Amino acid sequence: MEDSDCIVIMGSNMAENHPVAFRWPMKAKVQHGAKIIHVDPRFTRTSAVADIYAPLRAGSDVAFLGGLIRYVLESERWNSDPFFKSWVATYTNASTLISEDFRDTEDAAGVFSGLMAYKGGMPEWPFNGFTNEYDGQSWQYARGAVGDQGRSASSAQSGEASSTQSGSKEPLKRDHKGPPYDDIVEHLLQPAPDRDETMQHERSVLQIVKRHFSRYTPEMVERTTGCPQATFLQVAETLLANSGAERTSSFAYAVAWTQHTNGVQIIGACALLQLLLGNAGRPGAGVMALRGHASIQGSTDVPTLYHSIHGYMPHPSALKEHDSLTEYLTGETLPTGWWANMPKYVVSYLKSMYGDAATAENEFGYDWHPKIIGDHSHMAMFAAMNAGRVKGMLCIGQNPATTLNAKLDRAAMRKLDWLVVKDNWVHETATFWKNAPEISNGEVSVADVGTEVFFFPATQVAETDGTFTNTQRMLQFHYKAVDAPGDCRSDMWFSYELGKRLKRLYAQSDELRDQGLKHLTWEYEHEDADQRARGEPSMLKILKELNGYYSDDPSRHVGGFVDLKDDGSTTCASWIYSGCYPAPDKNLTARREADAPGVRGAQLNWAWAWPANRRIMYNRASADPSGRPWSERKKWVWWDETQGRWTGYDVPDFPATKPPDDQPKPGAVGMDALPGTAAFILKPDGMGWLFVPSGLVDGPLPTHYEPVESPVNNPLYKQQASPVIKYWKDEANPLAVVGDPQYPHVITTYRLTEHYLSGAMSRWLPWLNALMPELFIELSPELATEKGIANLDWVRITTPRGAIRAKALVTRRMRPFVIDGRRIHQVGMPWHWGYEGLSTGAVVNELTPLVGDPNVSMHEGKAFVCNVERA
Amino acid sequence: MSEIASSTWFTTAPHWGWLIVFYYLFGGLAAGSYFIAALIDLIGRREDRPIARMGYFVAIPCLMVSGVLLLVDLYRPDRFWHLFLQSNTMRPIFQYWAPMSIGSWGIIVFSLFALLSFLAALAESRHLSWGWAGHLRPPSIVGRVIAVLGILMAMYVAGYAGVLLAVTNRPLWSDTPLLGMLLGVSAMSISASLLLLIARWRGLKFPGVRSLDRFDSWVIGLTLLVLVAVIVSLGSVARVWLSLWGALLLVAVLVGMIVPLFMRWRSARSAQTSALAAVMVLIGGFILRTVIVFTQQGIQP
Amino acid sequence: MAEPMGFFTDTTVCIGCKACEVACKQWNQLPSPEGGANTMSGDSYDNTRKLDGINWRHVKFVEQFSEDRVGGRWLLMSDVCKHCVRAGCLEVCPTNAIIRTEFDTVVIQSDVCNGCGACVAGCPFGVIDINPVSKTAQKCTLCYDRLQAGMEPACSKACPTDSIQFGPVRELRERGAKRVSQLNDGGESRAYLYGADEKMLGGLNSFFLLVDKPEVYGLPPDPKLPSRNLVPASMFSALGALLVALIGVFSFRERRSGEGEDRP
Amino acid sequence: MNLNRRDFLRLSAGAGSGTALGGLLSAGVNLAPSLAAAQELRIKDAKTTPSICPYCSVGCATLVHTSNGKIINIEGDARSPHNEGCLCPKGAAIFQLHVNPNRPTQVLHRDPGATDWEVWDLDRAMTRVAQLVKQTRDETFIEKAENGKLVNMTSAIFALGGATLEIEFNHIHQKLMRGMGIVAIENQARI
Repeated sequence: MEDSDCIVIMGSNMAENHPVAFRWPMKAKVQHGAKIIHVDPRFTRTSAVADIYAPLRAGSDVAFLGGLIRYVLESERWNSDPFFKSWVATYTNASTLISEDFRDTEDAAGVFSGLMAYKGGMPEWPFNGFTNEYDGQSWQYARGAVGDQGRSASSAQSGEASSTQSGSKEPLKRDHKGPPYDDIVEHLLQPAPDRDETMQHERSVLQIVKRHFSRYTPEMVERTTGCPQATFLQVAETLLANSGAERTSSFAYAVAWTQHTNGVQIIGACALLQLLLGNAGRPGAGVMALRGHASIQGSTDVPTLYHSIHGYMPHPSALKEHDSLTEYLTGETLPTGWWANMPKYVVSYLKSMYGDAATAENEFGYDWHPKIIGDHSHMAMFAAMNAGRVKGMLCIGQNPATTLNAKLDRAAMRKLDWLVVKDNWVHETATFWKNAPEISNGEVSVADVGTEVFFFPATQVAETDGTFTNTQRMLQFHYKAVDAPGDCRSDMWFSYELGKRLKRLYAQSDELRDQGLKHLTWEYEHEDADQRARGEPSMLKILKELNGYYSDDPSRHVGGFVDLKDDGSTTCASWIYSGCYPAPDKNLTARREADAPGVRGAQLNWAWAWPANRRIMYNRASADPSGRPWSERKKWVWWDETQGRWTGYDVPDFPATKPPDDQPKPGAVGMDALPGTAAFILKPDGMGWLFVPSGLVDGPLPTHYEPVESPVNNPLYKQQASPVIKYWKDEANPLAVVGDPQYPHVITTYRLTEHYLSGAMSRWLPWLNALMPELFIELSPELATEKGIANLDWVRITTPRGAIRAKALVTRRMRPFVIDGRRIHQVGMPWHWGYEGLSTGAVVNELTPLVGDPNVSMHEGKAFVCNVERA
Repeated sequence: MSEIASSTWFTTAPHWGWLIVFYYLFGGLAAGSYFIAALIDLIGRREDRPIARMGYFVAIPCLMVSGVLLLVDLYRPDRFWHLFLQSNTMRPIFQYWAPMSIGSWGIIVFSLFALLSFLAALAESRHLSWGWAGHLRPPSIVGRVIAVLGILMAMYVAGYAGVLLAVTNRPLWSDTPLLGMLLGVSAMSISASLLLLIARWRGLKFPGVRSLDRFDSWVIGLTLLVLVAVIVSLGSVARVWLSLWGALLLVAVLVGMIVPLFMRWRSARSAQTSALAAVMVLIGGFILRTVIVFTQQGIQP
Repeated sequence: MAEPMGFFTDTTVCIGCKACEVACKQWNQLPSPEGGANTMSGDSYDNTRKLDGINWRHVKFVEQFSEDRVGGRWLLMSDVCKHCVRAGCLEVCPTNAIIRTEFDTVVIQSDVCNGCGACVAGCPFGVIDINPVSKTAQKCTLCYDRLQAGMEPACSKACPTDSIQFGPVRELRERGAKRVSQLNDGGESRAYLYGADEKMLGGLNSFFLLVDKPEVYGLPPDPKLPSRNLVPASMFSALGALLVALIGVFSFRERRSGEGEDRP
Repeated sequence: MNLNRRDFLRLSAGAGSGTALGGLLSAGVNLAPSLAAAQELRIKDAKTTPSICPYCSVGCATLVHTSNGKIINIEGDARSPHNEGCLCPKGAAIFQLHVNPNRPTQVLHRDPGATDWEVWDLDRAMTRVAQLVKQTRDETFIEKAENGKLVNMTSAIFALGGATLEIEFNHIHQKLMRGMGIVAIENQARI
């Protein structure tokens, strides 16, 4: 970001929530005059230092981004500067043709072709939350024969939507069961999609995109978002002026984009815009996701998430043709692009699970691996728990008593037989049976809560070794400085200890269902005798399993994912982490060598980033199609003719010796099937997708839908909200109807610099708590006057889910919006409080509904409706 | 804050409160009583010597009380000696530019003279059998020297207190150089009133009692003049008294100055009136000190 | 004496994160009010309220928005001891607890201070107050201990956006002037340095870049030394004493004997 | 703004000489002598351990200073290209995550229906948790779905958490859960 010329922060309050990351935009601003643009419902500390602040109503992001896309596509500069044409034609799918059957929202009153009632799912699991779904068949590329283009690299699909099955190929009839799997990959090859290099064909992606966004005019942006046209145009002009061969712009977003029922589409709109502007794979470009937790990237890479196994590979699912490893690989492998290597990664993963018991004969233990049977995400699980279908919960470093319709969550937890909480603080979840509001006010009696509850005290960061993966995919090792007090143990200790005990309990079992656990490799004894005596596992042994090693000689670590094989000779849990620990004495994640000051570089000797220590992904795009840097100023990775290889400041994210003019070989698979210009190597066509033919369940192009709860009708389309959202119907989860006069105001929730999440890591710390000691609601003086509320008055906030109290902070930083001719008030509340800690306050998430994005089951906490009155 | 009268608005109020109000009261009484006593000793009538003696007797307990108040007002009373000795080198400290430093020394030196005069007074009233002690008062040469120096120190102690307030950056205090003058002059007036009250209470009929009355009236007049000068010198800062403190100041002026002057003017020779007026002057003096100390406290950035 | 060291606080890049406040408390092991169970001030995001004995850094939040919100600003500023070249606190300290160090900074030695409060009232900026734990007057030391060890002060090290910069004052002033002209060239004509020259108390070793009048930030437009009043106030006190003495002589001198008979 | 009271002073008698002495005072710059008082650096003999901030995802590097097995200071690591020694207020407060009287250090257990916690021994608690996990797993395990598909899973145990925790935890935890057939594994990434 330090290299950016313009940084658009949208869907994020970067200065408040990532102050240290914000160092770099500020450096860019002070040192080379980069423009910072903040687009946000509230005037925040980020807005305070931005060059342009554009206000918008919470939940109208796609309308704003759609407006920017239209502005760019219609602008003279974009249509005349050769950079954009060259970039878009070479690196994006702009010239690819889409199926004749595709119907856009323009033609179908706000929905795409293929909408139908939900019919997926299994009777065992009625908690998928879907009402409708799309059959994405008509969104595919047009090619000789219609077929599946496969998934995107970071596929969010978990299989509940039945449409994801469409287009999968007939399983290959194979004469052998095990490896090699090359035959499967070759079998999956399809004819190349149809293209029109002039990008003028009416079914070409560029023309479809142009038509799709034609209604997102500046007037419409103002009507929908409430952002004044002049401000919007200022943003658009600044962004365009700072994109091109010489200049790059970047976007930063956070949960204010993801916590929407169309969160994935908001991000998609941004990606589309950045691809149009050539802001990808280049220094100072891109879309930066600012994630909230120390290792949230790590917990996605190493998925403590139900829908995927290591390295973004889909979890085997009973909803797909995954009955055998062969079928799984047939369904999930992409024949072209990097993902053609998937069989190697899956087999190495299974070897990491079951060790020597995983053989070619038993498909590496594939049958032992569980399959998901539906949506087992956070909200679905709480819906199931509330229905009495979940008996036990292991809650480690999380505080669900304060999240997402918290009252429903706590009611669900009262139905558990047992709950294990492992945390650093006795937080709201640990005492949900004791101190929750419904217990304090007598609604529920403590004696009636039949849950057996455990609290295990945890270590703090300096009391254990371990690795965090930051938001830039960087693995950083940290060391233990002191022993933890009392019975505090690391979280690794807990899992390791529990595993050891369970393996003992099942040691005598011969049942098929227990074979996976019996064969699970589970040897992480610490090297140090003291730590071994405490029962702490060895972090290095765990890291080694993530990195990978040779199955026949575990002391030999693999050097990276290129070493992985599909025959079981390599064991590697996480292909993307492969290379982080390439030799027993080389833990690259522990490196702390910075580049010399003043030297341009990518800090390659500081820790280790996946994949293969690359700092900018898809960085082939930082060079033009012929391999030369787009400009001296934005030089990063380029083709060195004399050496015959890619070189530069970073590790090239491309086959090192594949020349820029390389052409795909007929019938080839993997990277050989792509040309030397295919910068987006994880995509099967090697291109950045403006139009997303597969991988998304709610449409191939971003479309403005209103949040599920909104005070206004969708100004853009007849369709009010996304037709395929997830909603868990429950009497404790009611929704307000559009324009409900009982709940006239938009409410958004957010975090403060001074606190962390539910406050579990901040409300016990005097230094932090004193800085923001009480829960408050921010509201404009206009609304305060209307309601007779003075600063610091107690205010009662109600939504269909509940009512809470908070102190008023009346400020002109909040403003009323005029939406579609109506004045709409908006209020905001930080959600850091609960009933434990040095300062207590209402649980703001008692207000939020359980509704979710259909792709990723992400909830909508950033825009819903409420009423406020003086308490 | 719409408009700021002075840069002093941006400073922090020290913790000086009631202890300091009482210190100003007792310190003022000590200094004033000594001043009057020594003056009578030096230039007054011989028959007024008992009044002077009374002054010396009043000065010492008042001085002791004020010393204790100052000590207790320190957050670290155990380190009061740091005012006189550099704690890490044990060298004496005398910072002529720091009122707190010179004030502390001033009180010590004044205490010495007050003590000597006190001993002399004791000796004269035969409470003390040290014969030499009687020579510590005029008309002996030593006594005259002590009285002259003691008067200077008393004037110093009465005046420095206000200088201490001026040599800060607080609103009001440091916005006029006249508070030292005001407090000093007022100290003489309340002391005269206290001595008057005691004299009236004990039914003394020396000519000096009338002189005290007259002295007090003149000094009250002077105090009023100085107060007007204070308000004028404050300029726009004076608006701090557009408040309850201002009302209280008015009470102090009425009760402690205007009404007593008026009463003395109307019935100059009535002992009761004189005593009542003296009580009112003391009350007024106390209120004045309260107003001066507390007005600035509510003003914070 | 080493070269004078100080802070340059560029308020235009401050994001109001308060890292400086916490980093300062961490290094100096300062407590929080009420053990952290503070109350909301209702004044924007400022709950620290002021600099005092346990808050040696204080981030101020000034909301400037008109009714129509056009051109609204939220001014953020991390306030701290100014380490004045001519320091009011140092002048009035009676115990020599306050010293000027080899870095030209002003430090209160907690083991010498007896909590008299003179410096609290004497500071032109309201920086100092009594720390209820040590019961002595305390304020920013510009991390004197770290400076002697060649380390940067805790707050400027922590500051994520380099709003707080530490260094030799001479160099910081150059940097500050450059930043002002950069801002002026960029259209921010209101930018100026507060306290960077000798005119203000001989120069503030900790100076600021502001974009509005000082009083908007809670800074005195015209800070002065407490000693400015020493001579005049002393003179007037002496004058008062002289006048009272004259009245005394006039009232008590011997020749007036006989006039003083009380009526019965 | 600036007051006219100065004019008043100029008119007054003592002001002339006062200015002279005042000028002397102010020209004297500082009346107290400069001193260098040797300071004790409290981390002088401390051991330094590199660490990482556990709050947000920026991954700021920190240095932990310990002395006699106690943490005495935690500050940013200036070598890090992410934070160059900077920290946000939360990062600057990591010390209080560790050294904090509010911190629990014992295992707590609550029986169904009980009104309060009971302190339990670590081993006893782990034994009980392992038993409960096994019992619930055995009671709710689905080997084959109704449609005959082999699924080998249970959805009656929910494993929640991980985004603020080390990847080593995420790995062995999800491995153990998947090894047992527990598929409902989630963390904060989705909320």
